[in-house]
Amino acid sequence: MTELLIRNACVIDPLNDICGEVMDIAVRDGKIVESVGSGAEVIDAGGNLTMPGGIDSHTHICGTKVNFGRYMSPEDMRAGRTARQGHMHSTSGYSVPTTYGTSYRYSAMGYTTALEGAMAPLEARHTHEEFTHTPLQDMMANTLFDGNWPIMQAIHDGDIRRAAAIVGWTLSAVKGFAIKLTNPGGTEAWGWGKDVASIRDPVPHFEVTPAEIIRAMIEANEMLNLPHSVHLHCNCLGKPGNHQCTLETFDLVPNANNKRQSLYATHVQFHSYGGSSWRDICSRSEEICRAINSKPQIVIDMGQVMFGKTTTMTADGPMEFNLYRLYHNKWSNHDVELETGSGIIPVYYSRKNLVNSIMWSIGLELALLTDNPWQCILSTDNPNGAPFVKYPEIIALLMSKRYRNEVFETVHPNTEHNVPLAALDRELTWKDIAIMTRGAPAKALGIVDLGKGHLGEGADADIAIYPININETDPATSAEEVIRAFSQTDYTIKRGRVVCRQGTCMVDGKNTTIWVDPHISENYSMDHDPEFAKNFDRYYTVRMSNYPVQEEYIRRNLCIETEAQL
Amino acid sequence: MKVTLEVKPRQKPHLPIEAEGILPRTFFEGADSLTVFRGNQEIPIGEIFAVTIEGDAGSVDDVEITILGDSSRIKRIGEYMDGGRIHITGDIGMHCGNFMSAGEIVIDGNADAWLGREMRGGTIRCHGNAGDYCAAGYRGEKRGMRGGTIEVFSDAGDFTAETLAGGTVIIHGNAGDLSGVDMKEGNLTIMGDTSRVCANMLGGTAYVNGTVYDMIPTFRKIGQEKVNGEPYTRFSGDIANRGKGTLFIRNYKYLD
Amino acid sequence: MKINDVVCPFCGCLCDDLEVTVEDNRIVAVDNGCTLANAKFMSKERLASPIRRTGDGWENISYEEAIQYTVDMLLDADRPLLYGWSGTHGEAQCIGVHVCELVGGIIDSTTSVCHGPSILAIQEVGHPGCTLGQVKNRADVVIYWGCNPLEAHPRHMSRYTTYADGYFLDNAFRERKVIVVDVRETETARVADEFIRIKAGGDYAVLSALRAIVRGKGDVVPGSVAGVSRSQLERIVTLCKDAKFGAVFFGLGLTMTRGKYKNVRNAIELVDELSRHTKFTITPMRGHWNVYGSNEVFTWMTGYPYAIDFCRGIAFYNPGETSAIDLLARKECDACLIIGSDPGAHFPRACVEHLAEIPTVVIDPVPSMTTALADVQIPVAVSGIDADGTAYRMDGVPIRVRKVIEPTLPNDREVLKSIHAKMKEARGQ
Amino acid sequence: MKFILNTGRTVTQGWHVEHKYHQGYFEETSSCFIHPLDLMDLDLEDGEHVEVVSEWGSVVLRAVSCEDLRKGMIFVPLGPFANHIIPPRTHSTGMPDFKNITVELARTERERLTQWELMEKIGGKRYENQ
Repeated sequence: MTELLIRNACVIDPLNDICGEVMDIAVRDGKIVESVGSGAEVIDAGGNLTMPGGIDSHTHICGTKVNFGRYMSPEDMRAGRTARQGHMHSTSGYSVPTTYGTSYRYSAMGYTTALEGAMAPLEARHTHEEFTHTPLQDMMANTLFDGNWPIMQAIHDGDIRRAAAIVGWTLSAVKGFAIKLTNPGGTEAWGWGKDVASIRDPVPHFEVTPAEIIRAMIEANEMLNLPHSVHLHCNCLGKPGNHQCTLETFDLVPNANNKRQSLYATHVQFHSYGGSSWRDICSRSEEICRAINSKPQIVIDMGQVMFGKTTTMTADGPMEFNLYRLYHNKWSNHDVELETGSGIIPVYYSRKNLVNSIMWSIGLELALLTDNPWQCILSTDNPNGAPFVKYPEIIALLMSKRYRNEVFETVHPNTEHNVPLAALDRELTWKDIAIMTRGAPAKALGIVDLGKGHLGEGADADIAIYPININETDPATSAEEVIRAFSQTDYTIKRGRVVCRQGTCMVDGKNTTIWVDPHISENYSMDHDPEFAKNFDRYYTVRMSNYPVQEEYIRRNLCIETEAQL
Repeated sequence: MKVTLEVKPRQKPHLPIEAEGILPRTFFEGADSLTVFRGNQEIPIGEIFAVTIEGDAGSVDDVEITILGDSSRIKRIGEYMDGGRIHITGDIGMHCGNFMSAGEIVIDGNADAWLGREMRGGTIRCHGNAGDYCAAGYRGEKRGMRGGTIEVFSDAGDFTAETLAGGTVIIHGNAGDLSGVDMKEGNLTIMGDTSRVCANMLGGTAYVNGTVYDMIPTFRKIGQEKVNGEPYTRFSGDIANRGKGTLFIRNYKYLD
Repeated sequence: MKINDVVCPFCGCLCDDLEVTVEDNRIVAVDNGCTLANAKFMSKERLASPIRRTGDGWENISYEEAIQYTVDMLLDADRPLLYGWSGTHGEAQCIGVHVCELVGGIIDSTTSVCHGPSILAIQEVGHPGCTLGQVKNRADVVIYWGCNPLEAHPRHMSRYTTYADGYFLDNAFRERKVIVVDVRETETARVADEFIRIKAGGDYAVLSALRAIVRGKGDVVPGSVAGVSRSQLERIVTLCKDAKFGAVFFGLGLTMTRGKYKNVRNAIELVDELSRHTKFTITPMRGHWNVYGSNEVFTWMTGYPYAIDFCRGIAFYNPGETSAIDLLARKECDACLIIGSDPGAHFPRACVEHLAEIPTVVIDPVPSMTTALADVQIPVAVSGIDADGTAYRMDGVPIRVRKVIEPTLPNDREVLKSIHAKMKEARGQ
Repeated sequence: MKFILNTGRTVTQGWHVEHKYHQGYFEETSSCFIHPLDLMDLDLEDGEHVEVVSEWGSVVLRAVSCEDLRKGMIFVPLGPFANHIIPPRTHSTGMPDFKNITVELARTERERLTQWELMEKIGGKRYENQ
């Protein structure tokens, strides 16, 4: 039995409605408890800001395409190298660090849980291998279903239950966490070098539309009783005028679940553009947020862009090819048979560039215009909008109008004619930030019951203590203080152990992989479906028996078993 | 300030020494605790060199470092050099003058590969031969050398001035295969022969006074032109890469 | 006992449909595999015990002695090289990286003598690729450039291209055009629909010419490029542009000839150019079984795919300087641990000479040419036969290989784990 | 006579990756595939011995007639014989010139060394299989 007592913690724990109360937190064997004995190890938080460990509900840090981003970028790798020291392995990389680099930097910022944004089922083993080497965060994997042949066939045949059964089988097989749709239909079209132009544009050969795929997957998601909702990267990412597509997509979403949203729309910044070309592109954040404000069934994350160098990577193959034609930089693409695609290119977001400046504004606008912070999660779609190490700067921008203005002064001068940002006076509160980085992602992912995202009794003792006193600091006027504090915790505690102390990781660590296993009746089990098996072995290049991810890959894991209505 | 570094004999003479600390600024600011790496051992500079320092310096430009003895396995001399002078009396190892932005390096002997990699400014003169990747870039980086001058008085190896993005490179002897490959900006002059010059070039200008063997077939021939009174054939390309570079070549042969 | 869907441990195709018959913990038959697979599964030449070179011969030693020798060798060295890795599974490669990081050595895989140049090219221009199933199901044009699958990847054509029917091609053999580019008229060239024979060393020029023609600038191209007529090049471009899905596979004919990675870069940029017209992909024909896995593992662990120098604590990467051939030829390393490869057979003599001079330990199931150069060899179980673990196919698909028989020897990860543990102990950690 | 040497994999060489003691490995990797007309020019019969000399050394191989090759080009399967004469120069790319090397060929009466003799010549020691 190990016990820990954190004294004098100024706690913000939105899920338990605690906001700035100075209190003690007791921990026993990795869980938060009512009280501990006198022998407990004591940490004095000194009245500093203490929150549940941060949760990133959309980040690209593990798996085939992330690793390809590293593989193709030695120039990025040399930008952030550290030597082996104590418990810390050597690290390399800035926008796509090595797994250890990612894990240590997240931990230094107080993050203890992360969702990998996109995992191709066929290559799931790779993602899980990298999870093993991301030791200081608990991990989950969004599983890609945007171009899945048997699912599109089932949808085409009007058999949503079969589509749900295939999703369920796949999630169990690859130890995935949630349904991810990346440019649904578009990735299959990209198999022919094409894309879909709107949510009503049918996928070549399969003759289903993105709208049909989205709706079917939302329905399937609820049939399977999955903890998270469908996690959607809308069609038409990054295209001027795409806000129409986004709004139409939002209109498809029923209010299908009373515990959480029915659709999680990711990196919405990239989907909120007006105009008809790069010349007249403008922000449509107001319309997007109006829709969000009227639809509690939708939760978004920002996909904030920050200026500087980064690497874009997404399953959205055609979008990356468009970016390549724009920048003429190196371009990688990796289509995955029967399932999905992906693309990678390095980019530089420049404040001298009008389009980049507009993108920067839109992300902030989404957070400021969404009334309910539970509906808008802080993200950069790491590393697409910026590497996650920029989160502290984003927090400062959201909390301080003055700081925003200062930065706004430095961006392209025409930006103000194309975005509403300058007119927005809202300054987010400490609580808002706690919601956007802890409570909301936990709730949206459906992992509150697992003890994530809060500090109530029984919760996992994942705790971040930041070196800042919120009663003495006015964030509106102290952006630098805020950035410094959120860049490095005094203590990051994971499962009741101090894993990171002022930037230095103290333990080797071991992550937990969280995955779902929907229980499906025999009638709908793909293991006993001759048609499914026949087509599998005929069209995949891996035998069906070699496809499922074995137990060896998820050494410490937490399986969420659900009862499917199938 | 005159700094003399005389290379001492080593037990394993082939193991490289990495000595990026050896540059005028270090000695200007005081090099008492300067270390170098011998393989994975970090050791004081005195274990590798007999160090003599004479006089003072008012600025980094007053510092002249002279390296005596066999320095052919000593790497990264003058990395990030920003002023002053380094005189190498023998051969020098890889990566001499990486990222150099000002000052002068003179090499009496041969230089190993990556001489002046990603150089920004200043001058490097090599009186012997230069190895591969003279005046080139780093793996995966789009732009290589961006400024300054590198002059090699004998031959240079393969991939000379690869991804050149600025500055001037002059090779008085022959240059190896694929010199100027993926060049973007800047000037490359080869007084002798080379092969497949400026393949895939995007921009910049190159002169070859000798013969180009296996000339890349996707340059557009513009015509005959005189440069300093001498007849050259002028090309534009590389068309395969939408390039707008200019080549002036005395003689050339295709691999047909 | 018959075991189905067994994964082959030989080449980068990682065929996973083999049927292995086992009797009394011995493999007695292998079905569905190619001749290379059969040779691997049926091999009976394993070492039974660690061996150490004596003055005039060899003696058997215990695992403990062999491991201690390795630990001492690595800890004594100023610049040890840890080379090989392609013959082993990912889990062992991970420990290898930890070992290398701890001793401050250099870790490199057989990549540097096969597709290292392809990686250098990808680092310059990226890689438009796909999994092999995309090719099988869709490709109506397949180009094999500088590779000879019938010899090096015997089932590649039957599983993924020429003879593999796919979803959108009912009769691949008839509906799919196969183009082979080579300097030799190989067996593969003979089954192709179109063979382009180029002069040795002419790949780069031919690729540039093709790119110009794809761009509609064929007028600059001379009548003949490296032995190929412009009219043939134009015909090829038309074929490619008319394809619905084109797939290029390339091999050592590009990576080993002069220009090396610039050849590959040119091929990738040709595919980029064709992608503006239709769907095109390109895939390196990775040879040695899990060589691609070594690149994947090294990348997520260190940031770089091969040739990583940890001598100074931080990772430094510069193939040509930190790659095995260069280190050995220049005598820049002073000890060597070799695992899962045979540089004695596959490296130029000058490199092998240096291996013979410095302390060298080999971890490998069978005696090889490298054995002759080693001080100690530690036999291990074979990944995919009596050891399980992860391997990555040439297109990046990770597959778990299983044990088909019970091991009598420790496997690579077990041996490396004890080396690592002993080293940490010696370093007081 | 000058030739261009290419080295590469073959099925037979691949078959012997774990059978390096077999006679078959020796036979395959010490073969020099050559165009029949070149054989005539060299005054060689199929199966006779030929000395191949590069700037880096020389090795005796067995000539094998092969029409896949163009005249002026020889092919030697990947292995210790080819590598005996391959230059270790990589042009600072990490990859030696395993292909496209200029060599001289001449008929010889000398015997081939075995792969083990090649290793022992440079300080190695053959492991005697029990």
